[in-house]
Amino acid sequence: MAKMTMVQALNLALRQRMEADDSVIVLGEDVGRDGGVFRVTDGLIDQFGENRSVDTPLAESAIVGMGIGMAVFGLRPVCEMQFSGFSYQAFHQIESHAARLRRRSRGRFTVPMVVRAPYGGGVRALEHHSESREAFYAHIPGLKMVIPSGPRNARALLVSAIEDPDPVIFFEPKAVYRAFREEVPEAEERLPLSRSQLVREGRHVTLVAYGAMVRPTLEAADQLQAHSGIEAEVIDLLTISPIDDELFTASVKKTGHAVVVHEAPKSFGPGAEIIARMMEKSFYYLEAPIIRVTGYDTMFPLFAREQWYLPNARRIARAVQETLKH
Amino acid sequence: MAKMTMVQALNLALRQRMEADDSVIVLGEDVGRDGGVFRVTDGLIDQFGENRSVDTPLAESAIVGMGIGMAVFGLRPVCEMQFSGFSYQAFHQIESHAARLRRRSRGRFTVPMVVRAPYGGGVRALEHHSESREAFYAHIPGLKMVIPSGPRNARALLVSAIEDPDPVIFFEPKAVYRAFREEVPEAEERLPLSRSQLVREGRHVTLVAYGAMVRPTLEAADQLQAHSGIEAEVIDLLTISPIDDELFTASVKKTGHAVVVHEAPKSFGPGAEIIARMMEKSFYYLEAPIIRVTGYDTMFPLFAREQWYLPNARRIARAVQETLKH
Amino acid sequence: MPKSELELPYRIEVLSVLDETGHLDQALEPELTPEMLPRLHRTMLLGRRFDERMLSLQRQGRIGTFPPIKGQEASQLGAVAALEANDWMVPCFREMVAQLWRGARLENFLLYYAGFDEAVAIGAEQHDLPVSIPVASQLPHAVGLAWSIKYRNQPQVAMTFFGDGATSEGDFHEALNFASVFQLPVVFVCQNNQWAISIPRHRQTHSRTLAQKALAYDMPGIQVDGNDLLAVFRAAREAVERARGGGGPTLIECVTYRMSVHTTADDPSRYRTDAEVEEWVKRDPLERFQRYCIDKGVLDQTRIEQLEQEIAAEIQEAVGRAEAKMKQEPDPMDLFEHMYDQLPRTLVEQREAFTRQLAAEREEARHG
Amino acid sequence: MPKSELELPYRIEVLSVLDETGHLDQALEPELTPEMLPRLHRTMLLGRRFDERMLSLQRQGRIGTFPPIKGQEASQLGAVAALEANDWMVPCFREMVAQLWRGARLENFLLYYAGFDEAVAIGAEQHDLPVSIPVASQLPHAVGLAWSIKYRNQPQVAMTFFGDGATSEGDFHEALNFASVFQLPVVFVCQNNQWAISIPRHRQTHSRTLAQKALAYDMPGIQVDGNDLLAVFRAAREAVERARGGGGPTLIECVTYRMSVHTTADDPSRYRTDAEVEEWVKRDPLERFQRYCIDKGVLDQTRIEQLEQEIAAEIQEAVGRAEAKMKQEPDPMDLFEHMYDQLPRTLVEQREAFTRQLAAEREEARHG
Ligand SMILES: Cc1ncc(C[n+]2csc(CCOP(=O)(O)OP(=O)(O)O)c2C)c(N)n1
Ligand SMILES: Cc1ncc(C[n+]2csc(CCOP(=O)(O)OP(=O)(O)O)c2C)c(N)n1
Ligand SMILES: [Mg+2]
Ligand SMILES: [Mg+2]
Repeated sequence: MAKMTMVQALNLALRQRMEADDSVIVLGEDVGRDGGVFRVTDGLIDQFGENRSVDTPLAESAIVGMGIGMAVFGLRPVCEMQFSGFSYQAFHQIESHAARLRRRSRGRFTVPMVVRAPYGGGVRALEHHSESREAFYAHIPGLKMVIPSGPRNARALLVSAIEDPDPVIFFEPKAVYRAFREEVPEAEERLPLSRSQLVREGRHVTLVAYGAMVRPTLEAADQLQAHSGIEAEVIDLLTISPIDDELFTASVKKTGHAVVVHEAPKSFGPGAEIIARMMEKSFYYLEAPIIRVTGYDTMFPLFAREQWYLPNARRIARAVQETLKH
Repeated sequence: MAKMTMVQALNLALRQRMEADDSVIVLGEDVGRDGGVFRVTDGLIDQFGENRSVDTPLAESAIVGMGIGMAVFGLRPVCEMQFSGFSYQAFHQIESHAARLRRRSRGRFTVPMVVRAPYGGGVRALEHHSESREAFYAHIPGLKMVIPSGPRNARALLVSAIEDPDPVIFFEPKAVYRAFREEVPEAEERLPLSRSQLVREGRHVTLVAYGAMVRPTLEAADQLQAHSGIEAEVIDLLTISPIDDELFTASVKKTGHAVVVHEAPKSFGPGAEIIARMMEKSFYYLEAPIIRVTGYDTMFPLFAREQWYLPNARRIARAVQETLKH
Repeated sequence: MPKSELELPYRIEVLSVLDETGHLDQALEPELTPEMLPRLHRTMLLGRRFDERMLSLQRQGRIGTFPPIKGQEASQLGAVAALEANDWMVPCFREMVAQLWRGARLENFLLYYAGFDEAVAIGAEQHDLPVSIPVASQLPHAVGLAWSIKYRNQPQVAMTFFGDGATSEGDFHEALNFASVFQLPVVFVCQNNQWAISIPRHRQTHSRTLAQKALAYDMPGIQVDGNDLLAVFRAAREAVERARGGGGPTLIECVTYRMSVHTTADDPSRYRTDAEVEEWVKRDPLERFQRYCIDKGVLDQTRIEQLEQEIAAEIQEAVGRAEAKMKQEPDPMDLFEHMYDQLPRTLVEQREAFTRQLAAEREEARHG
Repeated sequence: MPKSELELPYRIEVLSVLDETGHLDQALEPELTPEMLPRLHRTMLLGRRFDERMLSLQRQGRIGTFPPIKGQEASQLGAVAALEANDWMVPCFREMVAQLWRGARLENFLLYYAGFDEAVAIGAEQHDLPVSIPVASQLPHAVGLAWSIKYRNQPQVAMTFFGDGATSEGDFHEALNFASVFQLPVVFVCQNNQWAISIPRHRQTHSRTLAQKALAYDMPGIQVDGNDLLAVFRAAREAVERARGGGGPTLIECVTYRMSVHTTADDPSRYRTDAEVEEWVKRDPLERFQRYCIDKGVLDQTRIEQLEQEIAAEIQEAVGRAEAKMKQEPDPMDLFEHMYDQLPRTLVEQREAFTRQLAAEREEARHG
């Protein structure tokens, strides 16, 4: 076991999968010699050569499109989009092909491809480098949309994503990349791409979060407990889509109250789906309106203002108090 | 007043706006000589010439990107995407530029552009020609996302969209294009891009729909009234985003029950947002879980099966009965 | 030499072997084996007749919208004839006869255009991707296949088809660039049929040829008479051999013509003249190749008549089989098939709800 | 001639006027007025010094990530010098000195890279689009501007900038194709600085030049020595004049070099050698142009020293102004500005909630 950052843990996941399976190929802009602009693919070119850690020309549609061809052939491409804000150039490849080839060929061809992309704010970045638009991908049938929250689950989820027979969009929270370390065992771990996790037990309110928002949510839970004796249950989604609604509907049945947290803009964001499912499946247990603590329906500001855009522990705690007032 | 199909009504809107304002330019694939594959732009090239009804090469990103440049210059481009399923090739232009140039230039440049696209199923079409993915665009701050439901409101909304100082994504329900006629006055009408409409009053349940789903929803309401005396209130959203939640939250406060209808896949679809807002704003009035009647989280099937994919009056009526059971 | 001209070692070749007057350039004549010639001719004729039949079925409302291929038979067949069975073929949506050559079944076309998802089944041995409708978006897939072929040291190539209109899409450019940077075994076959729905070739791009777009990537580009099966085959074989030999990608522009409608939803009278079509009818690829086969002695009038009968029967049987299937109600539960390797719980629930709904509807129907 | 070569009337010119040894080709020397020369030189020097200053501010943590321009000054300035003020300029993200020439203010660069949205304000008279970060995506905007110019019969042109990496994106291809089909007054200026982050030019595309990509669209393409301001200016002026005269678009490839890091987040030692950089330092565009100005008699050593002082002071003042602003807390309410012409109700509500939240937080802060 070693203490690792999320970047190191992701790197470990890639390295071990590449060692185990020569059909795993990493490709994208600057993933080879440079090791990726965040160094997630660091060293892979030295160990596996430039045919396994492939520096491509600057063209996202071709990166994903080529990945699709590779996957159809039988390889396991792991495409990197340098930032999730540049994955839109490949949107049609993802929507119209990656998600559909299985059905379009009645199962003859599948797309066991991972599209990795750093997402989210909090790292003082330029425009287009801070957005959280996982909802776009979560709304595409045929895909899986995964977002880890810490080094250890990032590694386990990436291993599972690479092994998954279906295309997985894998957003990595930049704000967590180097924010803290966790013990990550050397032996490969896996997490199912269909399960959220209970990360804190509580009986007064259910908090649902994922990615970089898990930490401020836990912080809020701690503060609430310390200052007001409120015991918040915290659920980390891990997989955004297909969504696991069992855990959070069970939790809200227990607590009767919920707050949903994400960085993405509020309207038509993932929080709406979570609320709709709590409504559908735990309506009679709800004691108060469910509150969303999210990004605003605005452009992500340049970084001098990002602290106001991003949900933080204070905003989350206040929302909890608000919903418990009812 | 003349009885018109939606195609004719949209054509009228374009023609009159082009007559009134020489900065209105229609552009896209086959919009000129061919008059558009659905004939929405029929005859415009004869009346206004090929500089106003511009046949472009086959490249959606360039169509929208060129439209952005035209809008920045001061023109009012109306871009056509031949089908909404091919708008993804332009997704980055819409997300990263059309929606952002106002803020990115502190108001110096604006993008008064309309992107029109036929969407939705029910017309026995090929793959990619039946999808409803308005949620993608509804989740982008800076855009407006509009979907008319009949000839008369289509005309009025398109006039408003063209005059709007901000970019508008305008989805046209193919299934309605020629399905029925309505009186459309010769004089230009407008509808605000911020208001939904009450299309049927009722006191037992609130039905929210838009686009091609308004008709089966009304049909269900009629059946429910006729067979069970259930009085359903029906709301036509018209503008999906920024969403108008006043009318439907007021309605659900009255009825205590709601069913939301759309063709789009269920998960992370527009229905979730509507439910989340009913939850946030009318929670204490709700008497039963709100039900979604939507497309499934699957690929839109080829047309032999589309009747099973698409919501219809029967499914909607059954959902109403279900929610009223509670 | 501060202002100089760059010596670019590029050239675009133009190839024609058997011209529209029937003149054959023997020096360029490719050796097609005595088995190949009649097979090619038969497939071409089958493609033509089947296309005609689909058109009439569509006009009668027995199938839905489809894109006819009339006029492009040589262009498609000449190209795929240069492939081995386990080479990869990545079609667009107008390669019916090329797909037939590669083993596709007639009734699947009918079922596909009648809206039956079942029709897209692809045999376990087939190396053919399904139809791809978003224009040009399939090109990067061929590049990915070719990349994998190279990575796995396979003696294969990938060939992909697209139209003149497709050359305007970003994906065309990105795919050719990738193929050339990685020097991949892929052949890009452009079916320049002069029209992209209503947009004529000269409004699609301002370049004199489409083949010359290869120069942007230092890739060999060749323009061939697409109504001349021999020329297309010769160019394709050269490209396939180069690709297989490690020589990298090629762009082939087949100059042909869409003699029919874009799709059956299209009305070409809005944008093109009959006179133009007439001109191209004179260059009909089927007639030209048929004449050649007769000259070669592998075909004669009697055999052609016999063939026509065989083909008519073959088509008739396929129509029969397809219509029999169309009459059966498709299984609604198929909506949920082939979405994921393991159906996720959200979809299991939706499927269950759907099952209940169907049962309720059947119940209702029974009780009026 | 069944197999023939197409006579393509294409050529790619290569232009250099003042070479790295200082040799001047007088026949090609553009006439730059005696006012232009010192203005150009001053801006070039300002750009260089400001770039250096930004780098040190960034290293000290006083501004965030930014992309230095060092080495590309001639390439940028030579191009925009050929524009009139009301021609449109559509930048990428590495055109600081071109933007300075066009009237941008030093402190706005500092504020922008310090994350202040206010800094993107553009004067009502300026015809300059804001920085565009998604690679190549701004090219279609220049095409749209040029389309509008032609439609409105304006005596303007549009010029857009992008890197060597940008030529791989689909948007590059689509934009050039549209520009050429519609024969628009637009000049595409490629800053081939040899690197796209860690990807060297020869791995970005397999073509010998980037200029030759113009051949795909029958568009004039020219490769110029991008470290030679005179050559860039000459090529740009020719292209601008052709565009203004109705002659359509041009692609200019400026061969230059990114002497510094990609952005301040980048570590080039991972992928390129110092020796390579050294080679290019010898071709420094600033020194070359400075020497030329001295030879022309519009500059001497005393004036240069004076200029250095002026510029240092100018930068110092700008840094002072910018840092004063940075010290003030930015207005949080700005989040909701410039989103729509009229703030929709959903956003009014969000803004109100945000106001309440801020008030509550201030309250909390006051009471501990
Ligand atoms: C990305 C995309 N945009 C638009 C369409 C609609 N469309 C279908 S075919 C076609 C024209 C294609 O022209 P071309 O590439 O020349 O092929 P052809 O139809 O002539 O075989 C268009 C615009 C599409 N299928 N995909
Ligand atoms: C669409 C897109 N993909 C990726 C990036 C990340 N990125 C920023 S600059 C850059 C390299 C650009 O290279 P080039 O076009 O040569 O311009 P240069 O940086 O050399 O000036 C990349 C990959 C981006 N900004 N946009
Ligand atoms: Mg065509
Ligand atoms: Mg570069």
